[in-house]
Amino acid sequence: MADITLVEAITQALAYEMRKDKDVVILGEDVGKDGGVFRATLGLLNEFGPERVRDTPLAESMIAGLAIGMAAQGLKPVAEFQFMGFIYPAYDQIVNHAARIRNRTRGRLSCPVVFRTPYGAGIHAPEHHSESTEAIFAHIPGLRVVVPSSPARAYGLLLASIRDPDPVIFLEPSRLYRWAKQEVPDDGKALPLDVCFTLRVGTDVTLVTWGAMVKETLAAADTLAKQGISAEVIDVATIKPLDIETILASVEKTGRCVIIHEAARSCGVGADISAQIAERGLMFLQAPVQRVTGYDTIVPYARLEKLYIPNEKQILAAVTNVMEFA
Amino acid sequence: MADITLVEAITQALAYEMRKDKDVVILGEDVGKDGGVFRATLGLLNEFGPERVRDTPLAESMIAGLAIGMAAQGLKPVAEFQFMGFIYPAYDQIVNHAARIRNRTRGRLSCPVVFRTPYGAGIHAPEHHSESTEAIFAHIPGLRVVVPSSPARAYGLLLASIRDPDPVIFLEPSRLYRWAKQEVPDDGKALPLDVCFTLRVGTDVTLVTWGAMVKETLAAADTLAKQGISAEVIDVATIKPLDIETILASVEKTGRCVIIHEAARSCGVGADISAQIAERGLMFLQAPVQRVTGYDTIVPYARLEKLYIPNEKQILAAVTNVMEFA
Amino acid sequence: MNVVAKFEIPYYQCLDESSILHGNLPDSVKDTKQLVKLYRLMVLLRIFDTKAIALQRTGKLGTYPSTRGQEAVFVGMGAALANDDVFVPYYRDVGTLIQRGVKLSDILLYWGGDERGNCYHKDSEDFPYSVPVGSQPLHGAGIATALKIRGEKRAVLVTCGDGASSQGDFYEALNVAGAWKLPIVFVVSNNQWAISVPRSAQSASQTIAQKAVAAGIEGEQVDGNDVIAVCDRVTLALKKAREKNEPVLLEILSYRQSDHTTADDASRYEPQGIREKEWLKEPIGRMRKYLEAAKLWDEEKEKALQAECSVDVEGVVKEYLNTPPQSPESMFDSLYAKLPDIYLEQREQLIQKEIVAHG
Amino acid sequence: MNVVAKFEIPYYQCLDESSILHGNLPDSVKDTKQLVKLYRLMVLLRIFDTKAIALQRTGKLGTYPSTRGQEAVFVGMGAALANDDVFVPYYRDVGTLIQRGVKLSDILLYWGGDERGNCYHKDSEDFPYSVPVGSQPLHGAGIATALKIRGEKRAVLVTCGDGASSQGDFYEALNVAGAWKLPIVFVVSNNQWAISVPRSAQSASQTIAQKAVAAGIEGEQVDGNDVIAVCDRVTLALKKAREKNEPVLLEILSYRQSDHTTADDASRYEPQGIREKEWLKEPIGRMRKYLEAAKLWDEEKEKALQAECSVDVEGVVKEYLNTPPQSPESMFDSLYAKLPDIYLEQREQLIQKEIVAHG
Ligand SMILES: Cc1ncc(C[n+]2csc(CCOP(=O)(O)OP(=O)(O)O)c2C)c(N)n1
Ligand SMILES: Cc1ncc(C[n+]2csc(CCOP(=O)(O)OP(=O)(O)O)c2C)c(N)n1
Ligand SMILES: [Mg+2]
Ligand SMILES: [Mg+2]
Repeated sequence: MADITLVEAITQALAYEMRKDKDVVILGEDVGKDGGVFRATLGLLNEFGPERVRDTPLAESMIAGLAIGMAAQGLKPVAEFQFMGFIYPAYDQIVNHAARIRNRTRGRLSCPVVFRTPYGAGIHAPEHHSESTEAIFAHIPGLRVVVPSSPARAYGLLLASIRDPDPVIFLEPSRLYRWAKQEVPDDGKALPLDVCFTLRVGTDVTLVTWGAMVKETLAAADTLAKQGISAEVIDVATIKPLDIETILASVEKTGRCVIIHEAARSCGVGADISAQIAERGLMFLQAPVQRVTGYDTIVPYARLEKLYIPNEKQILAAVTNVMEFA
Repeated sequence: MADITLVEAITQALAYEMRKDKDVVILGEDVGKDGGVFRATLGLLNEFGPERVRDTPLAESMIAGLAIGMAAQGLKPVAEFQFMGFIYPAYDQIVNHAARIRNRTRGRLSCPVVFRTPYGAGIHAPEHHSESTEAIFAHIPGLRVVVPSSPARAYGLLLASIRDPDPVIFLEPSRLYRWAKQEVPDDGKALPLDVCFTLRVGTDVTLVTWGAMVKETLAAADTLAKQGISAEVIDVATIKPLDIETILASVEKTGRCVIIHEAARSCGVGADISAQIAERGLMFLQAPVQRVTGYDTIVPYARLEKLYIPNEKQILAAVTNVMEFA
Repeated sequence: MNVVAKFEIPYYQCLDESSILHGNLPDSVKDTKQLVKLYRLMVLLRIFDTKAIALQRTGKLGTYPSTRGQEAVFVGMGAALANDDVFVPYYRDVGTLIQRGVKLSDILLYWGGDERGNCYHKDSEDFPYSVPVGSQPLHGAGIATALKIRGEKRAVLVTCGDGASSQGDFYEALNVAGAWKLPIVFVVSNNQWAISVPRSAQSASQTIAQKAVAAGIEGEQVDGNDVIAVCDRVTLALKKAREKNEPVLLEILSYRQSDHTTADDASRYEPQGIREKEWLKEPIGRMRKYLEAAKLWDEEKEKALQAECSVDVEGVVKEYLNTPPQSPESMFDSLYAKLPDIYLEQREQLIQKEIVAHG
Repeated sequence: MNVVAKFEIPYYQCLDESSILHGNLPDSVKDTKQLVKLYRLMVLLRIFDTKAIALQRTGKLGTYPSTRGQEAVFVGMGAALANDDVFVPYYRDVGTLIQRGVKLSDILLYWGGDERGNCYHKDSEDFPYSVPVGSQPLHGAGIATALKIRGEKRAVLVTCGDGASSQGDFYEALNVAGAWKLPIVFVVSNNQWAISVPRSAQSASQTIAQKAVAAGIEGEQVDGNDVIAVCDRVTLALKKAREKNEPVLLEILSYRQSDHTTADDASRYEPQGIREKEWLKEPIGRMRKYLEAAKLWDEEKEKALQAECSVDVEGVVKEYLNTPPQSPESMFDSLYAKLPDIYLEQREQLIQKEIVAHG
């Protein structure tokens, strides 16, 4: 079996589930012949035809609104937004309807939609192509927010998201789309939607992260290992609902925690994790939790974007801080 | 001088600034003859005419987009959304444009708009009329987020917001619109946009809150005083940028902190405040910071909404927790 | 200069302002039983409406939007729908909903602030009221997409007000319905007002029907005080949608003979005299006069009907007022198919809060 | 059935596919200097375009959207604008921008990933490129509202693509422009594609021009390979906007003779042969043939122009490549009029980060 990239794992999961379940339908801009601007839906039009792989007119609120109606009829739409910066016109439909239809009807109707979109900076694209605003969905009751960071997790979490009976915001770190390859058996096995993944076991410090920052965080853990510091690395992966127990258990063990995310700092998801640790873990914290995050500024155009994204050095500096805290 | 309500203070501020500055223009649904569904713009059409008090077609993205264009021309639009639950169609225009025009043009163009909207639950209105989603704006660089909680602060903060050269999300707690009256001199004096208001000075515990929850929090402080507990009450008022220094100074003094907000708990603004206290104030914390918040659920329809909103008892229980922590 | 495209917007009316029928009764409303049924429903609606407003005034109901003057619109639409069509209403509709098997007591429950008013019957595929103005046409288009993918010969009927026709979502829905040839009928119930904003201030378009032109679909105006025309045009449009996947936009013209809702006071902005003038076209009187002329109705029947409706509505109110409250934790119980564990603690706290509050 | 409204969509062309002028030269383009200027600009644009693509291919520029085939659209519009009108472009426009005093090197700077490409000259009131498709018509309407409130006799020109015409914001902007009688001209540059989605899949409307009907404003189609017609129709529309506050929607028809951007590969979806067929209508050759027939142009002039443009473009590229980088803290320095104190620490950290990275 050949190794595949994260974006290929997405395609593989879509194809698997479409073969298995005729209710799965894809819609979005350029998802058909073009296979999507990142080729995530490559080949699906050929295999499943234009009824199930639907190029839409150019309107994001429409994409979300259609998906909601389709889902209420029992279809399982997978809607693609071309970049996260273009999901905002759909925010009303997602927040006011997708997240609420089940509750509004006390369970009579439901909204099993997956809203997929590439996310994050680092691919030298124009403005609005670099957003990491998972927090604006993580705050909304009724939604799930999922962020894969490896081909295998992309495959398993996307399957789970499609099968989940509720709306899922599925954020694909575009910087990782073709970063690392991995063997991903096409076995249709889903991963759980509310459990963090512990990528490295460690004893001295807990590094909590998700999305593309998993890359820098793992690199930092490697460097730390060489320095004799044993870092536990947790990929949150399911931002909402958030599996705080796994994180707390780890921090109880290590006594130290650094949270790393690419999104702007203020009111980012890192704040919520930090707050929960502070509320429930104050007793075993040996140093204040540190956040390494994007700045509270607009992601700059391509030339400066690298400076925006947190890097390994920043993570190491934060770890040094928590290790040396007295 | 007669005492006035919060909503009357809004009207007074609007009228004051429109008299002083001909560039101030109001737009929104029903802001004209009707004076707005809460009467916040009452009488303004008569005084300033239909060019400056503009009833719009029914479209929120349009309201925001128009305001952005008007502001780039040097007007100072005050745009009203009828309820916060209807601001979401404008989210794209606010986040992708209002918040970014200055940065995008390196300061050549700017966006001095105030986006006003009633906010919060507790007025027995239908679905979508009870939102407290300040966090989805507090996360966005380039915006300011302001929440008044008394007639005087409504007046002074609205004046400051209109005069501010950048976009401000101005959230008016509808539950407080006609709650308490106060004398508010029409002197055109603005209040600062990035300083918390310490409403009560205290020594034992810091209660941090904003918006309609100021009401329950002050009541709790009264009760605590009777029990011999001296609570410092901080009305954050300017959610973004957040004046963490005032909060930290208070917590340094009291050693204990409870944060109270109406919005859903996960990724609410309270999380960010708690995280910042944990990062910078761990040394002087005598108990974990507690959050008393709305639940992670959709604000229920009128019959159950009272149960949704945090009450004084919950605040007192949290204070007991932090006081008894050992 | 060449002309590359031409369009016309038709207007339909059967029963004119003086209750004179122009042409024959259309096929869909030929049956005299059907005629009487439409009339009876309109009367029921008005009696219910009056009662609902009274309930609100006495603190027994929340904000409520009256249907007064728009009875023909909602009743006519409801009669045109087939059982297995899917209906996507906006908040002002009672007349279609009751023909969809929704209990009047559920409608009161909804406006009384209880989500269970949206439960309808278990098998209903209809959407509940959607409060955000203009958001529902896209849901309708999505449902129609599903029906078409499955090759079912069913149609969707989605409604909104004239104000809603200014929302981007409205146009996006028309546009995709045209592009995808969806089995859907869009109805704009043009009652001339969006709260205080008159129709003329919403748009410079001479008609709302012509907004269909932007999407390359058919648009027509219908007299909304004429229940026969409404029922017929909606029937034909649904047939077209079902059989040919041709979407249609119907602008149905009437007048809001009330405040926007019980929270509104139209005297602040409604010019004097209009309402009275428009009342002359009002749908119930118009139909009654026609039925009486056709010897299908008389004073006695009217009295009996009024009495019957009043009794029915009293029953409905009783049912509504006697509905046991929802449990506090119902707030969590339909949030997800299965509530994620991390929210269980909050759910428990909520139950405790309720006990403390009443304990 | 009565007809309550009727509409026609006209189509305008001056110079046909064979470079034959139908009728007289319109007033706005009568001047031979003007004719030659339009031609020269189109040639400059194409040479610049070729160069920009080459820069991208060699890693010296980011993603870039070609204007190939659409030169007449952008050049014609730019020539029609008055200096004190306000222009709101979308990302594909170079030809109007250069007539607004924007340096070609700034356009490269923008696509090279540097915000300073949006600075233009200090006094410019024009908007920069807006990437979110369909978002800019509302900004244009807002600007037009400001101009009208102030009673200034200026107009706004706002542009977008055919794909953008499916966005709700687009319709909302047309609608308010009609309702408020705003001094604005909307141009849809219909290049037949929105990335891989053909015009026919965007909408069932026979023309995009007819979307104006929804807003009760005028709409017309213009041959976008005919720079004379483009310049004239935009000139007249702007005049109408300025003088009578009558908004107009112009659909300008051409063909995208390129990939969507350098990140795209149109061979994946563009049917074979279309591009070549459409090339026969291409604007530059068409205009050259006309100018030559009118003895306003010849081979020698062409050679000189080509050489001149190449030199100019080389200069522009040099200027672009030699632009010193922005400081890291520029990321914060235009975020607010005055950066709130609480962000100063982050700004400082950023400066340190840069020093560490390069130290
Ligand atoms: C998106 C949104 N914006 C604003 C409101 C507040 N609002 C409720 S009804 C209404 C007017 C709607 O008018 P129209 O569409 O004509 O329907 P009608 O009520 O007249 O039947 C408004 C502005 C809302 N519910 N949703
Ligand atoms: C809101 C939004 N959605 C999606 C995109 C991605 N995107 C960029 S250009 C484009 C196609 C635009 O087509 P059209 O409007 O016809 O303009 P053209 O590029 O053909 O000139 C798309 C989908 C975007 N930039 N903005
Ligand atoms: Mg209306
Ligand atoms: Mg195009």
